Amino acid sequence: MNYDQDTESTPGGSTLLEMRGIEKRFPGIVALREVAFEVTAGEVHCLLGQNGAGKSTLIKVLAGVHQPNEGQILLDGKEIGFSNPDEAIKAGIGTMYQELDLVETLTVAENIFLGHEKARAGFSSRKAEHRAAAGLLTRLGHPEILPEMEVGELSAAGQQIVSMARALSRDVRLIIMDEPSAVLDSEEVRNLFDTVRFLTASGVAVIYISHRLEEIRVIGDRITVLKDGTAVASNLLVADTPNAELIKLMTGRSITNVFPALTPVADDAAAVLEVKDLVVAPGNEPISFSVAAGEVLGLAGLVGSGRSEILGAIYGSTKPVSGSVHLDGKKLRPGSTVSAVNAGMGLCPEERKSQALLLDDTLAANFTLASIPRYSLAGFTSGKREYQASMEQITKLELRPADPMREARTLSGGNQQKIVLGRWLSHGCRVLLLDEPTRGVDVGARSEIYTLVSELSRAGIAIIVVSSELEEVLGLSHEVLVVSENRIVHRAPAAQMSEHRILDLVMEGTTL
Amino acid sequence: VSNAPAETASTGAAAAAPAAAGSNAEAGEKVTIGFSVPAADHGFMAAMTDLAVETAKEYPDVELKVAEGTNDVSVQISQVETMINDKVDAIVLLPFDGAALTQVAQKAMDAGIPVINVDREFSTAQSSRVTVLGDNYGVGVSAGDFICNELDGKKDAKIGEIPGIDSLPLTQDRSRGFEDALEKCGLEVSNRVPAEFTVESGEKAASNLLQAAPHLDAIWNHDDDQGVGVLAAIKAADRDEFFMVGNGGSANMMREIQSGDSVVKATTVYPAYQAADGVRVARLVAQDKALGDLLDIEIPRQIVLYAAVVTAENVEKYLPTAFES
Amino acid sequence: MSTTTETQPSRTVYTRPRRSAMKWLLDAGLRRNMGLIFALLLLCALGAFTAGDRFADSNNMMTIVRLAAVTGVVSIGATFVITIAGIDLSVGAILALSAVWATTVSGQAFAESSSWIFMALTAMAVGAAAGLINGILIAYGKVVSFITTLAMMAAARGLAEIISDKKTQIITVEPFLKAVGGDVFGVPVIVLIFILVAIGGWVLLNRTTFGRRTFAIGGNPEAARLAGIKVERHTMAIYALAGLCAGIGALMLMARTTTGSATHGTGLELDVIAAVVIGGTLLTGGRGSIFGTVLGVLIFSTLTNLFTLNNLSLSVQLVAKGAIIVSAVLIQRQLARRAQRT
Amino acid sequence: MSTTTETQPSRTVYTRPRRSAMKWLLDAGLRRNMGLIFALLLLCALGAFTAGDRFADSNNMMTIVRLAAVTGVVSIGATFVITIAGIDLSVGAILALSAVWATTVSGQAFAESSSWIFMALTAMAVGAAAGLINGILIAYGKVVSFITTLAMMAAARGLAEIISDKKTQIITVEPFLKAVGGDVFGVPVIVLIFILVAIGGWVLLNRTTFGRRTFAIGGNPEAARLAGIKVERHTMAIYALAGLCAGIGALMLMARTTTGSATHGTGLELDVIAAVVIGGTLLTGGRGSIFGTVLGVLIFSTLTNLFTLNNLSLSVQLVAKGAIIVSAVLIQRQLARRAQRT
Ligand SMILES: Nc1ncnc2c1ncn2[C@@H]1O[C@H](COP(=O)(O)OP(=O)(O)OP(=O)(O)O)[C@@H](O)[C@H]1O
Ligand SMILES: Nc1ncnc2c1ncn2[C@@H]1O[C@H](COP(=O)(O)OP(=O)(O)OP(=O)(O)O)[C@@H](O)[C@H]1O
Ligand SMILES: [Mg+2]
Ligand SMILES: [Mg+2]
Repeated sequence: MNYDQDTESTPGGSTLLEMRGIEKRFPGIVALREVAFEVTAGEVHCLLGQNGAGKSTLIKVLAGVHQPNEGQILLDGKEIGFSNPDEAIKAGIGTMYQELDLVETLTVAENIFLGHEKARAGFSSRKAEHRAAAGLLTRLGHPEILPEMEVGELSAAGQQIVSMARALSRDVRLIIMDEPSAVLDSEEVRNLFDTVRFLTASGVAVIYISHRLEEIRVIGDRITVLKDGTAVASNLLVADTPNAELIKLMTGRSITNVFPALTPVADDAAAVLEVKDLVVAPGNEPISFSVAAGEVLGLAGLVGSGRSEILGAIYGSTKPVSGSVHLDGKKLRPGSTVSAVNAGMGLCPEERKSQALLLDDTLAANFTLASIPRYSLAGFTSGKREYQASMEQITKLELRPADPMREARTLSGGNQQKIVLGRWLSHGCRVLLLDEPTRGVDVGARSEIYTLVSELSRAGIAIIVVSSELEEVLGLSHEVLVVSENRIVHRAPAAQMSEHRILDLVMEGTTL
Repeated sequence: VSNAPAETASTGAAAAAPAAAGSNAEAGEKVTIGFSVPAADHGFMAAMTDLAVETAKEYPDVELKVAEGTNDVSVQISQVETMINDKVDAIVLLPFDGAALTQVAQKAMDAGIPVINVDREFSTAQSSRVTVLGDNYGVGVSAGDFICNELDGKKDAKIGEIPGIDSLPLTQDRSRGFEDALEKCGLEVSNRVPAEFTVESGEKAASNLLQAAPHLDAIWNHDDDQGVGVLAAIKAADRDEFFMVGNGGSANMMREIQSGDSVVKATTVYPAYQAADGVRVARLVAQDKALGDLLDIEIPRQIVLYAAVVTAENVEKYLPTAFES
Repeated sequence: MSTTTETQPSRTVYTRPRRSAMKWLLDAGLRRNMGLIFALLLLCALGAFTAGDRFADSNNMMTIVRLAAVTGVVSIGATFVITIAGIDLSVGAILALSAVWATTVSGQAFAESSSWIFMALTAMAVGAAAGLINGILIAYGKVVSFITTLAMMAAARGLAEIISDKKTQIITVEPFLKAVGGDVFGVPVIVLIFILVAIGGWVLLNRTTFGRRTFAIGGNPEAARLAGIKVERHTMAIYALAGLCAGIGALMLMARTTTGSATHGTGLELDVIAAVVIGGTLLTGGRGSIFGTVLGVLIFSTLTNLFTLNNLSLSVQLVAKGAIIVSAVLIQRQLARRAQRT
Repeated sequence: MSTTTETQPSRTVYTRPRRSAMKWLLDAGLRRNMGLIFALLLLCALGAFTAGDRFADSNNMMTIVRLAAVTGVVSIGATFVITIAGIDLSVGAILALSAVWATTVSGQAFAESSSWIFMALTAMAVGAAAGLINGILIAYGKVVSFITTLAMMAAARGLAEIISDKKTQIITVEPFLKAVGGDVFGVPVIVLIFILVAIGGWVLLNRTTFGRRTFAIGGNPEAARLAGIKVERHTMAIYALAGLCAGIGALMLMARTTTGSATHGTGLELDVIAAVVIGGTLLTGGRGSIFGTVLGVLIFSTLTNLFTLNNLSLSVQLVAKGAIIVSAVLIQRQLARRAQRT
């Protein structure tokens, strides 16, 4: 990736924050064990680790969300403890949580100033808030996000921007960013980095969590690596630590070849999925394309270009205006997910929490959701079969902890993503639609997923991949569709495309 | 009813004097009486319950087991079942719905426990040993007759009626009596808005009724407790072109009648001491005694209480016996 | 065909760690409902202490269960509704409508000339039909369940009054009373019906695809829809089921009271929701426990029985009831927390 | 749409399409309640058509509002509770308790010898205190609101009965009746109180920090907590507020009926929740509309008035009520959908 290289030297500021011997236990699991961690003023300290390593837990301890079972937190050398988030905020610690922490029914400005409203004698001053919110958003490069918009109407990326604005709306000395880039595209990540640099220049410390090592290279100063709840390496200098070593530290093995070689699609392969003159939303151009058995088709485009909407219309989760979708030559009922699933289609939606998971139910129940009848006899469910299927997926996807009876809610973000994939893998489909399949997934699991995709394609399954990481789209697909403003502007074999070419095509397609 | 004169017997704690009841008042063998009533969700029912409990306290030989007041027939049935299991000596039952409680009452009778049915009648007479009732049909007739009299042949008179809970048989009986009496003098009810026996519902029903009928000549209100609310509504609407007849015989209404400047001209006495009388009768039945003033050595099968009409003329006589709702 | 088998020829067999039947039982039911069981036992102890033999008497126990039966059956249906984060305020009114419909003169005449079964079937059919209307409006009309069932509550009650002319309908079909109102081996038939419905409900919710889908829809309706579950149809079916349970409740109450009346089931909706919620089913959906519901119903009916046996004033009973409900839940939470810690 | 004149292409992509500020305003207030306003107007038209002058009469209009006033005030408090996804079943019982407490003999004697204001203050204080107990149990005891307020409903009603000895307490403090029961420029004081509380409630919910946090807690309590809001304290305050509103309702009802009674407010809880929900406040929290609640209350009270003017039997009223509620909501949805399309 071509982010601007960070030329700043590592600041030798004073230690702002120190965590010592932190231990955090949840029922049945020790999430953190004797973790030591320190941040100096003005640095970007990166926290790395596999899914479930304990990164989010550590920063939640710091933000006052969780109380540690053991250990101390020192701010400016003085021991403090936060019994609730309010105290952490007051101490100057701002947090952007991994799972977006916004109130969808409130407006952008209301969310930004939630908890520290601009008010006179209890009466909120909407004008002042709107003005300040608009200022913050413009500074972040997004004047088009209006303060009076309801947050629920924003895309995930838009919500991430609002979350950022909120963190900046307070006087902070330390900002924690838990996977902020997961829902952003490269353009936007660059924007984010500009903000981070601006902050560190003024002495604010940043804790940055991400699974994308390239980003660490660009923005990070020092690195702490967590593995299974313990800090296996602390305060590594970014400049001195190669990626291979980081991966080794995180996963305990080395991963070299990220994208497995693709098996070419046979020339006579039959088209499994045919999309004919599909008009996704009123005013859109009709789109048509087909995907052959064993073919992987990538949809490339910027955030909000309409890729998810296209998937939704194909899958029937939204009803298209006109046009049709055929699977193996059979026309699907428009706007019916039942018809799509029955015909052998599966979708991993982009927002796992709200669209895919039964958070309060077991992993097993989540795995089998799409194929309940398969694990039952004459309407009666069979626990044994479910267990078998669940364990297979858990093993295959290296899910941690490997317990099918655990509640989905207690899993880390990346592991939750794997559950959704596992659901369709165990269901078995003719066509698989993957919307941001590696969002929040760690390096190790990511390469597993890539391998899986290629295996599936070899087995003759047609796959459509949507990803905001162009590298991923290019590496995974046979063919790439470039989408811009709800239109397909180009189709070409992936081998003939590059990240630059795609961005150029997107720009061309953008009506200025 | 009891051997005491009606007036004194009815006031419960205030005036009741078991001593006056001759030998029946003397403590007999100890008896346990089960008592089950609908929820005290309106003043009259509450007064009825309380008088019964007070009455029981006067007799050292009576232990009254009061079940939670309920409007759920299923719960009430279970209460009676519990009393049967509990082998009480008699049961005083004021059923939420007479017909629905008939079977379980029969079961009690079959188990040798006499049941005293109060206020709302069972569907078969054999299911109770004694039935103590207010004269609901009679109350309606009295009110109707009084209104006919007062209006004195006025044709096309507009008559309003504010009944209580409409699905109770006793309400239906009252309305039937009222209709029948009015018919005799060629009148009919022009507006009818049911309330729910509470002050609040009375006020609400009356407010709407007064809007629905811009002119009225008379109102019959089925219950003196909801009547307090009805009066409040009448005052708020500033209306006085009509007169009102109540029912129940609460002290409030009687004081209104007495004051002379109220729209309330009369009320019929629908005794709140029915249940209290039920308890007394139950005691006698359980102790195998008779009503002292009758030759009959058994307690009569049915006791229908007299529905007197209280007006400005005789209010002095009734006021001391009235219940405070 | 799962792709797993195709791409991976050798298939590992995973065996579920064996849980002894005892432990399973503990886990599935007892553990989670420990607090409730404790509360119920506490009430029983209180009963035995204050009313001695009279409480512990087997007849008395049967009385408690008999009282619980009608509310219980209706609550089983409501457990499904609440598990999908819905609410049904109309069960009491539907019960009345079913009872009245089945006991109208012509209906009874027909039942007398043919079989009493028709009376029972009528009650159940009317209940299911009313529930179905709720379901259609909620699932396809997208009217929130609170409003829909509030409207049904008014309409069904009104219709019951119209049909019965507000008169209590006395049941004259003796075979019906014998069959539903009778005993089998000393156990009242309505208690048997309760047990059957409870077991049926438990199996349906915990052991069938229907139940699995119910939990899924309650937990995350969007996820269920995207996984190809027919959310609308299922929702509709659940309200029809709740209506059916109200219909069954109607025929039990008919047998118990030997009447059909438009006042049957007044206020039942609140008792039912209270029992279900006390039983641990979340109003926000996704979690539901039939066993908990049964315990909840039993707690309330034991409470009534306790009050009847002892001689508290009516008002004090109300205050005590409030205090007991809150304490029961607080104890339940405390125990659950301790259980989690170990 | 604002276009950025920076180096990037204009990226309006983070937002879903495209609403102008004007349209937004329309949406926020009128548009959202369009269906309700429409339903109310329809009812009025029906009234004018069937009952002519008697309906359109200004006295009659005032009667409708006067009858709506008590339910209205209590519903304003309940709107806050439901906005945070809670429920309060105890408002009716709290109202009774407040009314009875304020009208006991000693209380009235004191009021008579000092000022009637004390009577009013007593009612409000009792209401707020009972609400506070609800709030503490819900916020800190973590007992679900349904159960807590169900228990309070029983306990408060029982206590009211004990205090009043189940007797209707007639208010003898004339100044009180004059002040609260009287008129100001031809407008009944209780209507004025209703208007004041409604305006106060609207301002509190939509224009203050308190209201903002209320929406936040209702929309996403976890996010609210992460933003440093003291969720527990706020929740407690909201239930106390609902109790206070019940207390105000009590003194209004005291003036209306000239009594305090333990039977006051029977069944009020359901009317209140119905009005709030019809008014567009979501039971799942996060959205609440005071204006909608006021419309909801007026719709129900107009409905009753309409039925009475037309001399309909209560049974038919019930059926019609059910049908009208569902149709109103269906119309509302239809209008909302059309509004969205344009
Ligand atoms: N509330 C909870 N209850 C029980 N277990 C929890 C809870 N929160 C986290 N865990 C467990 O703690 C461990 C660490 O989780 P955490 O969310 O910190 O991982 P993470 O490093 O942030 O992973 P990811 O990269 O996937 O976000 C996981 O095993 C997770 O299942
Ligand atoms: N349910 C919806 N209602 C209104 N607008 C929507 C909805 N879903 C998406 N949009 C808007 O439609 C456009 C396309 O969004 P879509 O989610 O399909 O884009 P995308 O390319 O998948 O980007 P992302 O990576 O953000 O998901 C965006 O402007 C988005 O805000
Ligand atoms: Mg994490
Ligand atoms: Mg997308």
